[in-house]
Amino acid sequence: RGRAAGTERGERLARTALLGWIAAVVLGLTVLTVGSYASERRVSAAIPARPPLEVQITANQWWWDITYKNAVPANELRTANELHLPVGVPVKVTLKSNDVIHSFWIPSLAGKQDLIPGRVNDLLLLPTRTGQFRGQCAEFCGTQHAHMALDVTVEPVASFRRWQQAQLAPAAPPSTPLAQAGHDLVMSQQCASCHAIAGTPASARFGPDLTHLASRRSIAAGTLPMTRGHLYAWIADPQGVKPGNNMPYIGFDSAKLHAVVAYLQGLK
Amino acid sequence: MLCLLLLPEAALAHAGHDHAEAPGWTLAPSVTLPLAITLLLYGVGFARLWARARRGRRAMRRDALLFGLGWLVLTASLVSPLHEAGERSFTVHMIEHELIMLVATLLLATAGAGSMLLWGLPAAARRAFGRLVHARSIAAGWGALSSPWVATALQAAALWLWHAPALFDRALASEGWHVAQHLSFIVTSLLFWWTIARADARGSAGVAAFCLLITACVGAALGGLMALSSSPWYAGYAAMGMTPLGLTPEEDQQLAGLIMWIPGGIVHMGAALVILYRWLKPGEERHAVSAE
Amino acid sequence: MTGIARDGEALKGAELEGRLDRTWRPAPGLWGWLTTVDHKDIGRRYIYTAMTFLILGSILSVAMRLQLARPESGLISPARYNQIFTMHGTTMMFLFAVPVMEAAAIYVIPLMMGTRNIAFPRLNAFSYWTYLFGALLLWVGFVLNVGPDAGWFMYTPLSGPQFSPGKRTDIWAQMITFTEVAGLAVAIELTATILKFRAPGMSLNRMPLYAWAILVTSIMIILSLPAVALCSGMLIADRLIGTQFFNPFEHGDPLLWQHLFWFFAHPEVYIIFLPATGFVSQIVETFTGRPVIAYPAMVLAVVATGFLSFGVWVHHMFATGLPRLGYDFYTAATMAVAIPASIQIFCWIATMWLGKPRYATPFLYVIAFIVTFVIGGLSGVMVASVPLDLQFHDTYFVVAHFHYVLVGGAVFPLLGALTYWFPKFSGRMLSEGLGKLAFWLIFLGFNIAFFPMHITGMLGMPRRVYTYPANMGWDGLNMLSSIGVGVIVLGGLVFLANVALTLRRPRDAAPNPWNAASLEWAAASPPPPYNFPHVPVVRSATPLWEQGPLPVMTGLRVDDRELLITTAIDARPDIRYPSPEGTIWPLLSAIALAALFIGSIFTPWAVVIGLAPLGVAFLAWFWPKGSPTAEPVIE
Amino acid sequence: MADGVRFEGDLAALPTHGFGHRSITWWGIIGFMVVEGMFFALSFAAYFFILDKEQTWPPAPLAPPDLLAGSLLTILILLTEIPNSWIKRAAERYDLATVRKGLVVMSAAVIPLFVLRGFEFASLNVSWTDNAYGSVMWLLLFLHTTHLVTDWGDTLVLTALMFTEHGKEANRFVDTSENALYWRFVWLSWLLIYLLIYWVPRWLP
Repeated sequence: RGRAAGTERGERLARTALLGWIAAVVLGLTVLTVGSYASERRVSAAIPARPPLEVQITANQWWWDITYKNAVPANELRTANELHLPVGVPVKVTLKSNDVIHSFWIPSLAGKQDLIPGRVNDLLLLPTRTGQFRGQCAEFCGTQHAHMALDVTVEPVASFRRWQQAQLAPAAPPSTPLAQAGHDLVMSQQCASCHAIAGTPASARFGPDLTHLASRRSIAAGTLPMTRGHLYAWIADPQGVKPGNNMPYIGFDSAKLHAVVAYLQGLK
Repeated sequence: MLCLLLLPEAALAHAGHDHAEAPGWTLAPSVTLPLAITLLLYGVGFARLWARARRGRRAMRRDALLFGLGWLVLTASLVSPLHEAGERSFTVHMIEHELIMLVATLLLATAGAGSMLLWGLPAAARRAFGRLVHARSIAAGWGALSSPWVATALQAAALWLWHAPALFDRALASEGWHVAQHLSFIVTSLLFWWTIARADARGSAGVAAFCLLITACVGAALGGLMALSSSPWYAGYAAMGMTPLGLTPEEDQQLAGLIMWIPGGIVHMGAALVILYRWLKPGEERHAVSAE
Repeated sequence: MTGIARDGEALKGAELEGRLDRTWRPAPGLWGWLTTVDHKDIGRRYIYTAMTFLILGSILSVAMRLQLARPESGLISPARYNQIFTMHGTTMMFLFAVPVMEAAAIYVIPLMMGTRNIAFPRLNAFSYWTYLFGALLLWVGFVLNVGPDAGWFMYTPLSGPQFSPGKRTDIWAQMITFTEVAGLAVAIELTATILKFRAPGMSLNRMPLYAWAILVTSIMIILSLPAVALCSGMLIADRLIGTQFFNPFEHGDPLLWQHLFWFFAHPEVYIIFLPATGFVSQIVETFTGRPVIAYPAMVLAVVATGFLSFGVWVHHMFATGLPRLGYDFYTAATMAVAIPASIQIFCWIATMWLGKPRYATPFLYVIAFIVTFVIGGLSGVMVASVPLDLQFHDTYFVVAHFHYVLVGGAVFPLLGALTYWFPKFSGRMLSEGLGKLAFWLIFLGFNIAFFPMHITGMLGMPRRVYTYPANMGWDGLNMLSSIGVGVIVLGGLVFLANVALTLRRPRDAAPNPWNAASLEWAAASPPPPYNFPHVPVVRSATPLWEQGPLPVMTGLRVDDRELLITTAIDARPDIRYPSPEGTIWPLLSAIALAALFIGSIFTPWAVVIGLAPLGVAFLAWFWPKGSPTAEPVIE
Repeated sequence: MADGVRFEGDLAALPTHGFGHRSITWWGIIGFMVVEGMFFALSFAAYFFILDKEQTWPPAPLAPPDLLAGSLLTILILLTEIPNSWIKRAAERYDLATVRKGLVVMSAAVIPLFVLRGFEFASLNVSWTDNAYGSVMWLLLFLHTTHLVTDWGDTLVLTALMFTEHGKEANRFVDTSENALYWRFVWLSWLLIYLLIYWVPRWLP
């Protein structure tokens, strides 16, 4: 009896406490929801709706096709896998996909946003400090999802302008006989049927633009750092470096490889 | 109450119907007259029954309070500037509809106002009504209508049909159609809440909860489609451009959909939980003491 | 009515039990194994099969952790790795978690309700075989290197005809059809059993909380599984007969897949979690020696969780470019789920506080559950916020979050429940020493493996990558995670050894070794084929804690399978109902169905041709057997 | 745990069958109806989801489905409720002769529906491979056709069963009553699908 009465009392107390507990939880969640709302607004309010700079990024299995929009078509800058942004300048990134769903994510700059075939998404960015960052596809997109990175450089406006000017220039012509041989190989073999190199007959859009390949930090969407050896390895055996990717094995012998790499290294 | 009735006169004096100005009160007799008559009937009926009642005055007071609140919310949504604002913003219009279907009619239905209104009628009319109700065909029709399943289907049909672009635009364009729209929302949701309350009282709590669940889904589906849609459905609102809330027409519609979906769903879920709670309550203490 | 044997004063004790045993026992030998419709046989094999898939799924996770232990590891190729993580997710969600929760209910619920078999027992047998064939299809495919590789979520268009040619995705989608048929069948059986087969007096408000959890779960399965069945059907149609549901260039939309998929897959988390809360409630009641406090609040919390879980699927899609206005609504709705969850947690803790806890192994799992689940719940509240989620989404933070929720919230209670009901299943008590050792290894290993993932996620490591670059600050944490998985494996092995060693001992468990209060403990351990010699009667929510002998009702037939149907709410005795005999036709129907489904991967005509054998098998299944005089006849 | 048992009552006098929600069959049928209702509801949602992104519905230059076959089927399927109610009532008063007659009528009455359904597929004016609009139209019609087929199959088996000795078992009358309930679900769900396939494309601009 006595124990039963004690239990009764305890139970009543616990029930009162339960009400208090529910109230506290509801209050806490309300605060968090409002906080979430406020921070979402603060993040988006920092950026004007129509920023001066617009970059269109089209995702492909497994690389990024990047176009800096310009009212003058000749001044539209096209590059791949490396994004340069001026510090302190708001930018609108337009996101599209050519094949499957990918997700654009530069953790140091903003949250992620999906690139969905048939849809166009936007992401507003405001880089606030200079530096080199890494972006990466965040939605599983097939075999080489792991190697779909994006090099990002946030730099002062002046150096961004310099970069932009350099990138707008057509590709450097081959400077040595070896590079010339490489140039001829690139134009005559399969390379030119997928890649574009401005100022040359190569103008296909199935693969990354190579006009200023050698100026980039890495090869194959962040798979390998840009060195002569890695370029060599990549062209000799793309499926060994990044299994499953869409670059075919060409079958250059070592002399031809040397020539092609010499040409590509000149594409600063 | 009286001052509330006088207020709109004053407001009307200032507000026109130009969209650039602040929305004004709606005093069309097609709206105000039925509201006033209902209140009058209830008042008379209440006074008559109060005089006769020996016991149960507490319940009467509670019902009268519920009725009064429901009537106020209904009147506020139909007559106050909210109504006119709803002709410029879909979101505000949705708030008006939700107030009617989720708050006003719920309060009115739980107030069990039928007998009061009946007693408000003159004796002869009351007897005539009684004969009418007991006529075989009407009783059968009423029997079918008072099933929670039928009421759920009717309310769902009213909700979906009126949100078809052709019909909604018509309601926006013409006051007569607009009244018909609101009337069908009021009637179907009143019927819905009434059958739910009755099913609960008669021990069919499971049926009542299930119908609430279906209704939540029906509203959520429509609201969800609106919330996820990126094109305005209704030409009437699309033509107006930015709403007074500073939203584009598609954003206005998304917000309206969200209001139908999430707060609407919460009201239906809450009602189902209340029913369930009342049903679980008895027997709660009947645990054995642990045999240790 | 003469000549019909019934239990009662004249027929009780050993003679009754012998005659009931003859009536209810499955046929002997292999034939009996193939034809049984006893819920305990089916439930046990369902549990064994699902636990086998837990082991297989865990082996896959060990493979992944070996690959991820070091950066740029070449142990597993990307193609194989993608298959492995797809198979891990698919196996754990579709072949382990949902089936094992249904399996435990198939075994326990009829006993807990005080009846002799589940409703629709032949459907139950059919459901097991269908599940088994679907699971085998997937795993045989994987072993033959045609395992799916587009993720367990199968986002279109990656899984569509253009980007996933071959049969891999077809196998996945058809496996969904199998498990959907099986899952829905069990959900309907359990709903009917809980609502109609309860012991007299067990009104809904005296029903054990586990039964409430299973009732709500079953209804959720009924409402949500059609969504995944529909979208996997659309996917297979896109792939095989050229429909355009998800093709953005022909008016279709890849996001349609995500909406339908998450409309199922978000409630699925609660389909896994709610039965686990039921386990916890039963274990807390038994090991604190008092009922869980605030019973109505607990029931409402379960119902509200079920309801809310259908409103928040969109929070898996914050990054897809949804209209921004909705964000705060989705955030609020998602956070609202925390309210019923916290009510339950509070009630359990308060019950422990007020009761006298016994720290046996099942109770340890419950404490581990509370700790882990609260951490998982808090990280869930974090990802409910859109600005945070846009950073955490698809990173290891989310991996950590849902493993805390699913392993902490469902697997720990499941292991506790298996330990708790083991004497009922087998008639033997598991060793407490080995049980506690396994518990500590699993609990510590789990936290070593998964806690660091919160940090790797915050450091920016995305999910579903087969490797990662060095020097990102992720190396050490990944190594730690891999070590943790090793510790879990050790714990799992101890758990299995405990089971194996115990099963070799003679039976020693009493009917109610833990002094629990619910009806399954009134049956012998293990229960005979007929469960209870007489129909038990319930006078409170804790019937076995009542003083005096167990009240029972008599008068069911002994020479024929018969059980009692009661009214849905008050559980008043209503109808004596015949329960079917064992038969081979559910198995043959499942084989016919499997032939149809698997054939349809290769040609749509298999659907047409396969209908004939299926029709014959169903006809033979449903056609009444025996002479009609066995039942009352209307003349 | 208490030892022994105490006899509290006897169940021998209980009936062995009951109609409606007293019957387990009813609960099974309701369960399957909810499952299939969800299939329909989600297909409707998919329909509207695809519709929402379109400028015109059906997408230009497609024409909406022709009305004749579908409307005839709608009228006919509503008329089948007459024999259906007749069977249900007869079953609930154990009138075997009427049930037998009714089931034969019902089995025959469904056949013209299949003929009309064939014409319906032909009058959609779109193939399932053309675009997502075509796919979702075919999906709706296909889903409903599977219900026609399964319920017709049930009815045929039940008809055969009722002409055997098993037709006299009380629980077969329950089965007959529940089969009639399921048919109501089949035609009720058709009314919504009819609106979606034939009228929504006409109502929308």
